[in-house]
Amino acid sequence: QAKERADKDLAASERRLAELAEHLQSSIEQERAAIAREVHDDIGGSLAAVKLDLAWLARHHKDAPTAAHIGSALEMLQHALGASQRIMMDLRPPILDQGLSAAVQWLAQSFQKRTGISTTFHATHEKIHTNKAIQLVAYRTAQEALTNISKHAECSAVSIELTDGEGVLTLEVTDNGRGIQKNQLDKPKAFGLRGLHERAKTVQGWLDISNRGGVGTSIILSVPLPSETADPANGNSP
Amino acid sequence: QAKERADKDLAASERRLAELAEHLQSSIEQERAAIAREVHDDIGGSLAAVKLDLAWLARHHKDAPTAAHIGSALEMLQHALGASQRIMMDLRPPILDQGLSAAVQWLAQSFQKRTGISTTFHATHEKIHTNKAIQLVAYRTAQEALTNISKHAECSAVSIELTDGEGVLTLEVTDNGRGIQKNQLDKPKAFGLRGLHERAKTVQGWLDISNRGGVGTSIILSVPLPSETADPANGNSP
Amino acid sequence: MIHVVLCDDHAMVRRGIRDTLSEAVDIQVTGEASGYAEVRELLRTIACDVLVLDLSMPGRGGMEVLASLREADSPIKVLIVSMFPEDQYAIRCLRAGAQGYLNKAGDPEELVQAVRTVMQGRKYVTPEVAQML
Ligand SMILES: Nc1ncnc2c1ncn2[C@@H]1O[C@H](COP(=O)(O)OP(=O)(O)OP(=O)(O)O)[C@@H](O)[C@H]1O
Ligand SMILES: Nc1ncnc2c1ncn2[C@@H]1O[C@H](COP(=O)(O)OP(=O)(O)OP(=O)(O)O)[C@@H](O)[C@H]1O
Ligand SMILES: [K+]
Ligand SMILES: [Mg+2]
Ligand SMILES: [Mg+2]
Ligand SMILES: [Mg+2]
Repeated sequence: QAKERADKDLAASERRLAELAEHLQSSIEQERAAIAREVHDDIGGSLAAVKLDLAWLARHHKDAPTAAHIGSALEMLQHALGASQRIMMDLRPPILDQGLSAAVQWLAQSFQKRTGISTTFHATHEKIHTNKAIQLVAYRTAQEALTNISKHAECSAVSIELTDGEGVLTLEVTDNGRGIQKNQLDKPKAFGLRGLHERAKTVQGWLDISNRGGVGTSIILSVPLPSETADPANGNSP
Repeated sequence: QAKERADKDLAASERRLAELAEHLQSSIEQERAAIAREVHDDIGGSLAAVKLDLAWLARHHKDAPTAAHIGSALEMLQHALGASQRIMMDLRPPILDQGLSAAVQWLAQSFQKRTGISTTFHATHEKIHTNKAIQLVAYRTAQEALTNISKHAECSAVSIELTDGEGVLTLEVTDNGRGIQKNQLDKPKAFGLRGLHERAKTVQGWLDISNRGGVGTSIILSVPLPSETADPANGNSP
Repeated sequence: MIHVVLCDDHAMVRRGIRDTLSEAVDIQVTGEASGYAEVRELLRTIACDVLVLDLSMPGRGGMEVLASLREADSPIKVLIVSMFPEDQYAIRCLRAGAQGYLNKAGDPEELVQAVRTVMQGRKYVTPEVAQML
């Protein structure tokens, strides 16, 4: 009986921890989105305006000392503008507003450009109807899968597929590298794939990791799609 | 035997989740610190330099249209600087650079000002030797405890104690309100105290919640302090 | 004379762009709007050859303004001026019927040239984007 109680306690503790992990994942994303918005609206917009004023000053004052001060102000301003854009990008790439296909396609393109690994992207539809929460989970899954590929896979080709057949969104990221061994998934300091499992649960989805017969790896996210009219509050977006 | 295996699996799953929750807590703080640093160094620093150049321009050009353009540039620059400071403040309260006592005292004062609830603060030493990680955990604990008090306690007085006797840092936040019932700690949508438990673990500490015989609540964080010379890399700070 | 309307939710950015364009002898800024509804209203009554359009605005954004113009077969040329990175947005905007794309972090002097270029019916993008096309 003591044993039964211990089991029950353990199960309850597991459930609470899973809830906490989910909560932390989604509160990070909320915080990121809020900061990205502030950086865009309050910093980026203001700096763009400062730049227009400095350009005006540069057109109207050409004497050497004035030009030098305007020049150095413009240089520092450019540095700040670059940093604002980089911070926004890292927090939440604006392409997400254009929908999941657009965002994942952009990820694929920039991954190929950065790593030189041939990366193809294919989606069943240009617009896949999801909601914001599912979109972000899928985007972060693709992002972590690509990061893992560049860190671990030693591969020459990657393909990303996005489909929405039979009411289920599927994102599949496949490489032709050295494959994942089962014991690697249990490394104590590896949190990427563990985090993705928990993230998938936040939208009632699940993650499969398949070692394709020793050649390459597939990371597959599946999420049941909300029926198109079910969730207007969540802002169904293309 | 199947039973035993199931137990083992459950225990392993619980351990993995606990590690993930801890990892998420500390990676949130790392990400916050990194963003704050970027905003500070790359945006704040550059804008300060731009401001100096604009001030030079203002001193040397007084004709009306030029003055107007410099004026509006300065105004927008100030707006961007204000936004950067706000963002940094939300990410990592700069008061923490003054040490834990100063930071918690500041929390207590602003809490009293905001809520009108009489709030006392007492520390055994003005400077308590901790490290940055412990500092942040203690600060976030005090912050969440005060937030809970304003949301739930319905109390008239709060006291905060910070002690470092016998190699253990103790932070105790006590109110004289309606007290916590045990079942309230299991609410499905409440993550504040659960998060604090996991946070405490990230620095080998623990959290106690005591219902003081029906009157009021105490939230007690205990963290073993690193011996003063043990951890120079972590930057022991006052 | 090229008639230009500005649409951006940030008033100081509008002011700066107006300032810049007004110095060109062949350009006249005929109006300003801060968002979707306002610009739709304004374009009903005011002369406009080129619309300088921001993407990120509260409520319906620049992409939606662009779509509504193209849906109505409007002859107005659209020059997007946005904080969003070009490699994410420039090509999408051109496909959706814009004639040009400038980054707000770019050189303000390009504004005048971009307005003239799109007025002539040509595309205006940075060399990097032109290469992607
Ligand atoms: N595409 C892949 N090809 C080969 N091995 C992989 C691939 N993806 C992951 N792995 C293996 O699986 C392990 C776990 O991945 P996971 O993303 O959880 O952790 P990590 O990338 O090592 O660290 P983190 O994501 O926490 O920074 C990796 O350490 C690696 O050994
Ligand atoms: N000082 C307090 N006095 C009385 N009740 C409290 C106090 N602190 C917490 N509680 C009770 O404990 C519950 C759990 O607190 P917890 O901080 O975990 O969640 P929350 O504040 O409800 O939500 P969250 O922190 O996730 O925004 C609260 O909902 C409240 O009922
Ligand atoms: K003019
Ligand atoms: Mg990883
Ligand atoms: Mg709380
Ligand atoms: Mg805008």
